[in-house]
Amino acid sequence: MNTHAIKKVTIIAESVLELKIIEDIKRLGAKGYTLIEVRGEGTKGRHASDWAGNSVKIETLVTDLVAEAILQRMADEYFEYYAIVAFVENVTVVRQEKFS
Amino acid sequence: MNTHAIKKVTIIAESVLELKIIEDIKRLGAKGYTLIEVRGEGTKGRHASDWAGNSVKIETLVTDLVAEAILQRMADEYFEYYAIVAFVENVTVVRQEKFS
Amino acid sequence: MNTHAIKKVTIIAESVLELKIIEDIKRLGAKGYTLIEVRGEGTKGRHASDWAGNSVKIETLVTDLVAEAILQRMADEYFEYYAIVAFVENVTVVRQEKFS
Amino acid sequence: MESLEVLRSNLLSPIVLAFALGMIATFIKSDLRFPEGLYTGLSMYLLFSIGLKGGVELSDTPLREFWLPALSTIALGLITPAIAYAAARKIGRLDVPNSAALAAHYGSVSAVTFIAATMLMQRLQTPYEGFMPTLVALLEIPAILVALLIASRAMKRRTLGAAMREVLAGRTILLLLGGLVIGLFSGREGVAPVAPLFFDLFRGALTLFLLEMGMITARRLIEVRSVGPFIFGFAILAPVLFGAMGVACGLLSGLSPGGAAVLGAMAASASYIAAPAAVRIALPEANPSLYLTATLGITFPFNLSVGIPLYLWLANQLAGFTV
Amino acid sequence: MESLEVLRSNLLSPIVLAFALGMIATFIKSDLRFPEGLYTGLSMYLLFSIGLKGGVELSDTPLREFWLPALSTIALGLITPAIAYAAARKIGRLDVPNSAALAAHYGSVSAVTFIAATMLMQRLQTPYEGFMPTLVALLEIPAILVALLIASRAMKRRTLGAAMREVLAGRTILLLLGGLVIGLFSGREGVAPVAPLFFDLFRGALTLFLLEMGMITARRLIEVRSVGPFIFGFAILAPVLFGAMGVACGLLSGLSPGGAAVLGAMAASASYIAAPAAVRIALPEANPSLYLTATLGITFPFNLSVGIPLYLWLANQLAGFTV
Amino acid sequence: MESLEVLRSNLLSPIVLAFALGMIATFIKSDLRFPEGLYTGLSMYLLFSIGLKGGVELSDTPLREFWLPALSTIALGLITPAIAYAAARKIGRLDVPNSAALAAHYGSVSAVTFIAATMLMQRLQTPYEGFMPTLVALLEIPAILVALLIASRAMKRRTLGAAMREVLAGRTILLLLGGLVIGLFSGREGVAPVAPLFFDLFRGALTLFLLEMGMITARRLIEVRSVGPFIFGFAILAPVLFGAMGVACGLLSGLSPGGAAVLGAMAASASYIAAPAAVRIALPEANPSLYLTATLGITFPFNLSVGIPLYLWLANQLAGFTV
Ligand SMILES: Nc1ncnc2c1ncn2[C@@H]1O[C@H](COP(=O)(O)O)[C@@H](O)[C@H]1O
Ligand SMILES: Nc1ncnc2c1ncn2[C@@H]1O[C@H](COP(=O)(O)O)[C@@H](O)[C@H]1O
Ligand SMILES: Nc1ncnc2c1ncn2[C@@H]1O[C@H](COP(=O)(O)O)[C@@H](O)[C@H]1O
Ligand code: NA
Ligand code: NA
Ligand code: NA
Repeated sequence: MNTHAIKKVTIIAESVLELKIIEDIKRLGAKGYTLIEVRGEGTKGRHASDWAGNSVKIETLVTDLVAEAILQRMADEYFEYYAIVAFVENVTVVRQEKFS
Repeated sequence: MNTHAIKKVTIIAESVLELKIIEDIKRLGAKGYTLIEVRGEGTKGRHASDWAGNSVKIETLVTDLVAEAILQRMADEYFEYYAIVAFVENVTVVRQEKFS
Repeated sequence: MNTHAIKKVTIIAESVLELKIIEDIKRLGAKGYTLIEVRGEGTKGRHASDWAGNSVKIETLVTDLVAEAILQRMADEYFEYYAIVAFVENVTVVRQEKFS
Repeated sequence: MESLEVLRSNLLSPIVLAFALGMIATFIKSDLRFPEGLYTGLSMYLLFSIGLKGGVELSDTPLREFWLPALSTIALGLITPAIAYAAARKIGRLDVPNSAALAAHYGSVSAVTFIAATMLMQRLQTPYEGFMPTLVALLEIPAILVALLIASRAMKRRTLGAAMREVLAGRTILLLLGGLVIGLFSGREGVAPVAPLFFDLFRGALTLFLLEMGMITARRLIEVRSVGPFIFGFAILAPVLFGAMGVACGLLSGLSPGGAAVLGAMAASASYIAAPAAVRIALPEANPSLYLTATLGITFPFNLSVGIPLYLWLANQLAGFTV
Repeated sequence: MESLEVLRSNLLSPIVLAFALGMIATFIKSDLRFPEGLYTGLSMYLLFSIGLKGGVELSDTPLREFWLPALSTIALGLITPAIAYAAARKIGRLDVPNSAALAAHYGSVSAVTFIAATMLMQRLQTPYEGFMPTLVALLEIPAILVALLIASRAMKRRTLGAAMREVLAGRTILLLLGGLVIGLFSGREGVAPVAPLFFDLFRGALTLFLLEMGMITARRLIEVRSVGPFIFGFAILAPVLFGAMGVACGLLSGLSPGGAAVLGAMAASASYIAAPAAVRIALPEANPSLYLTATLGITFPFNLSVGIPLYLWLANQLAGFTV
Repeated sequence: MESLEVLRSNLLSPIVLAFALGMIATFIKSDLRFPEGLYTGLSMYLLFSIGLKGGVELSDTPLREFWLPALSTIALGLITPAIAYAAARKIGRLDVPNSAALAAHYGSVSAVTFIAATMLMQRLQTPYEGFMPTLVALLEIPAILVALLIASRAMKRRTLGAAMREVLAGRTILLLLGGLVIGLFSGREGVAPVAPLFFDLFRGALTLFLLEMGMITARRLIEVRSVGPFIFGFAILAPVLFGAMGVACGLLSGLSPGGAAVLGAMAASASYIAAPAAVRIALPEANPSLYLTATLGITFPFNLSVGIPLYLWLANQLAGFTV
């Protein structure tokens, strides 16, 4: 079976950002995403908007270039004021074309 | 501490497939799995059965061979008609024998 | 953009252990964690305390040393009697200092 | 009451208005979203409650009043999917799996449409038979099986087994039948202590459920343009035809006009809990966009708003003849 | 009834005691935690129910009794955030975003404080106007908009659009207004079948909600030390001032003493559903610890315990003058 | 009423039938599953409601009627785990942790069994003391502590601290005691506005809860073969013995036959919320399969079906002697 190396970008952010981040990643080239609600603590402690429900964790499978662009966008737009974490992993998929 | 490299296979699929996929991965040699309900969008848009509840994300730690077999099975059986995504990652564990 | 390689430790455990494990990983140097409730089966079957609610999955981004220490702690303290799985992955982040 | 007055009273009921509110919420892109599990919890509650109610009523019903309506309901469950299949193949020129998928959905029954029909009867103080919930289970099962049977014959495939299990052990039937048996065994007196939860709150719970249904429908409506004129026509005409058949069967088997109208609404409605799950497993080639847009996007709001009053009007007209 | 007796009766009500129980649960580090979604589900239920109740009452209210209280509520919604902003800037020496954030929170209204006020009136059998829930919506919207307007002017930025959408299409307003319109159209008789869920269970549901609020408040209280004396004083004095203004406005526009006290409680309360979400999007620079500790940690328990009885006492005193 | 008639009436009640339905759902591998959080939500509701009910009743009870039953309940909580431990060690030849685990479970009390007992009394119109829920808390705590104390002595280990915190700050005790105190302070009149939620819906909510319990029990029953004959015998005989002791203690301390039967059911029941969590933390070496299969798989359905009627029969027989 032919497999291909692509990237998985994971973003964990306070839930008010959900719609904005989804818009961002779609615009930057992601073809899909998967989302769950999570709880957590970070450097900002039990984060500020925990009263409003949990954080969301958004995962998206993308090409290397798109992964870089998403990370850049998160850093520029949200890292300063919001409770947010973003990281990238290498994953192997079958249908490369589905994600690029 | 001795650690070992094994595979983590992740499958995100519409929830009607839950029982069938679990059966598949057990038959192919997985010793366990972890499951959560997720939301998401993919190439099929907000996927077809979203009215019936969310998708499920199934993760299983397995040997390289089992990982390959699971990926193959997903591609053969479900990729054509169902909303489904599958990918593989490298992970490090302590107790190799627990997963093989 | 400067990126850095760090570790992601994932622990899946029966939910009675939630508070103890969070305490452990904080004490060992984790600066944050993300938690979700999951279902699953492992070598202990549908695990023993499933009546009491699900398992929890705890993910924490840490340095290599802390990752090793956490894995060691889990092995020493919980592997024998509890339904628990722990593994480590390599991830790439932007702000290394946030996690060390 | 005047027909138009009935229509107005139906449209201004809290459940129809809540449905509209849900649609608006989706159209204006509100962040309103039901918590994970509330939808499932509500639908379980509604199914179990109608089962329970039906069981209590059935415990008071002489068998002689029940067997004829039961038989004609089963007949409806056998005939309507066949008609739906033929129409989809011949008129709509759809392929086998998509035609069978439509047949399974339109042959079976939507519990919420059924409840909405009984609530209109209550509001208008039109009596109807208490054992109607029993008929829901009798209509649900054969229709899905017939449709899958047609498909498996036409496609020379044998996936019926899994799909049949799916239907019979599925939560829809389990809760409906389970509630029914509990109601039957416990009797009116035994059920009294649990009535505040299962009966008194029923209509409020339905209101919340329809708020969420409105959001789901609106998401489907957005896709209506993509399904083509046949599906659109089918999703309006099939309920009207099956509704009329249900009303006629009901009157002929001795139901009151109210009961016949409720049976009409049942026949006119399309399943969206049991059928979609069974169809997705047994007929993966069928396009979910097609059948979900038809059932959820068009037929359900049609029945809820004008369909049910129409079947009642029809039942009242025809009742004049039969008597 | 004696003022002290009113206070005692308020403190020993199930809702205030449930709130205290929630605080204790957090302080002793209990593993009590509401299931994911119960908090959201309860708050949706409460908002929709007060809307529905308000709609039914409004359907019986002559416009002539309604327009003056409505106008003065809008006036409160314009003036109180301006005062809060000025105080935060001038006295507290906070920066623009933090001052605007406080203004948005203290200008708008807490639905739970509103309900708690109406429940005290019911317990004391003090009548109040039925259309009060309508005023909640009228007070909620302008306050947030004014605050964001001030901020966007001072910061020469244009993020108002998104935040305004957030408020208007947000679930708070949608459920409140949606319930109101449904109640108005269905009328008292149409709503009767759903009353067991939306009206009879209302106070029990509030009790559960306050149990969870107690846990949230306790988590905020732990941070009180870090917010400094200005915030602490502000979180007590702003409600007292705005409460007095609300009572006065209420009496002047013709409300009964009970209604004026409820309007006072509304003006005195600080939003914690709509405002925080809008502020977090529009003013990310503002520190959530500051405004959440103030509103949830201090103002909310203050109003719940002694504030509401105080506004009622004030209303009764002032009513003597105006009559 | 005839004993057999009591048994029949018990078995055909909605709660027992719902329990059976849940078991069937699991046996036929239905896809019925309660949404995440509904189980937790229901159990929180049930615990808080019995606490509240108990508090209201206690507020009307003279201390002189209460102290003797309270003392004998505590005595039961000290003696029954010691007996269970000795039997497991001596007769069953189990190791220390597994014996202590059984002792903790069978010494403490199952809230659902308690409620089922009170519901049978209500259905049979057999009066029982209103303060019984207070006794639940008094029986729950000592039993778990005694069992853990035995274990920590035998194993020369000091993990009691964490486990004790677990029990005392755990949500079972918190909600039970919290509800009790709120009921006590608010009194019958203060609680009236929240009665529709906490009292009227109680028995319906229990029915839903037992539906889910049935599914859990069935999963445990599958493991029954693996636990061996001692556990099987223990899980039937321990409840009968402790039930008889509870009935006797109840009658001797002046309870009515109904109250004594309820106390019997409490003593006969085995905890499955507080005890398992405490035991899992304090005695990780104990095998959960053993104690959960015994308590959930055998003892709970035994008590629910024939145990409770048996304790009532016993109470009625013995009451003849004591009077
Ligand atoms: N080191 C970490 N490992 C895993 N998740 C983290 C970590 N730090 C933060 N998070 C998650 O990111 C959210 C925001 O973190 P922060 O911005 O550090 O407050 C937290 O609520 C956690 O869910
Ligand atoms: N690029 C992607 N990244 C992450 N998750 C995806 C992606 N594409 C699809 N998914 C997930 O897989 C499900 C099915 O996708 P699809 O088959 O493309 O409709 C979606 O609902 C998402 O949860
Ligand atoms: N091979 C595996 N892959 C993924 N998750 C696993 C695996 N084995 C166990 N788990 C998870 O870890 C929990 C405890 O496993 P165990 O200790 O093997 O009973 C299970 O409930 C699963 O959620
Ligand atoms: Na039909
Ligand atoms: Na205000
Ligand atoms: Na016991």
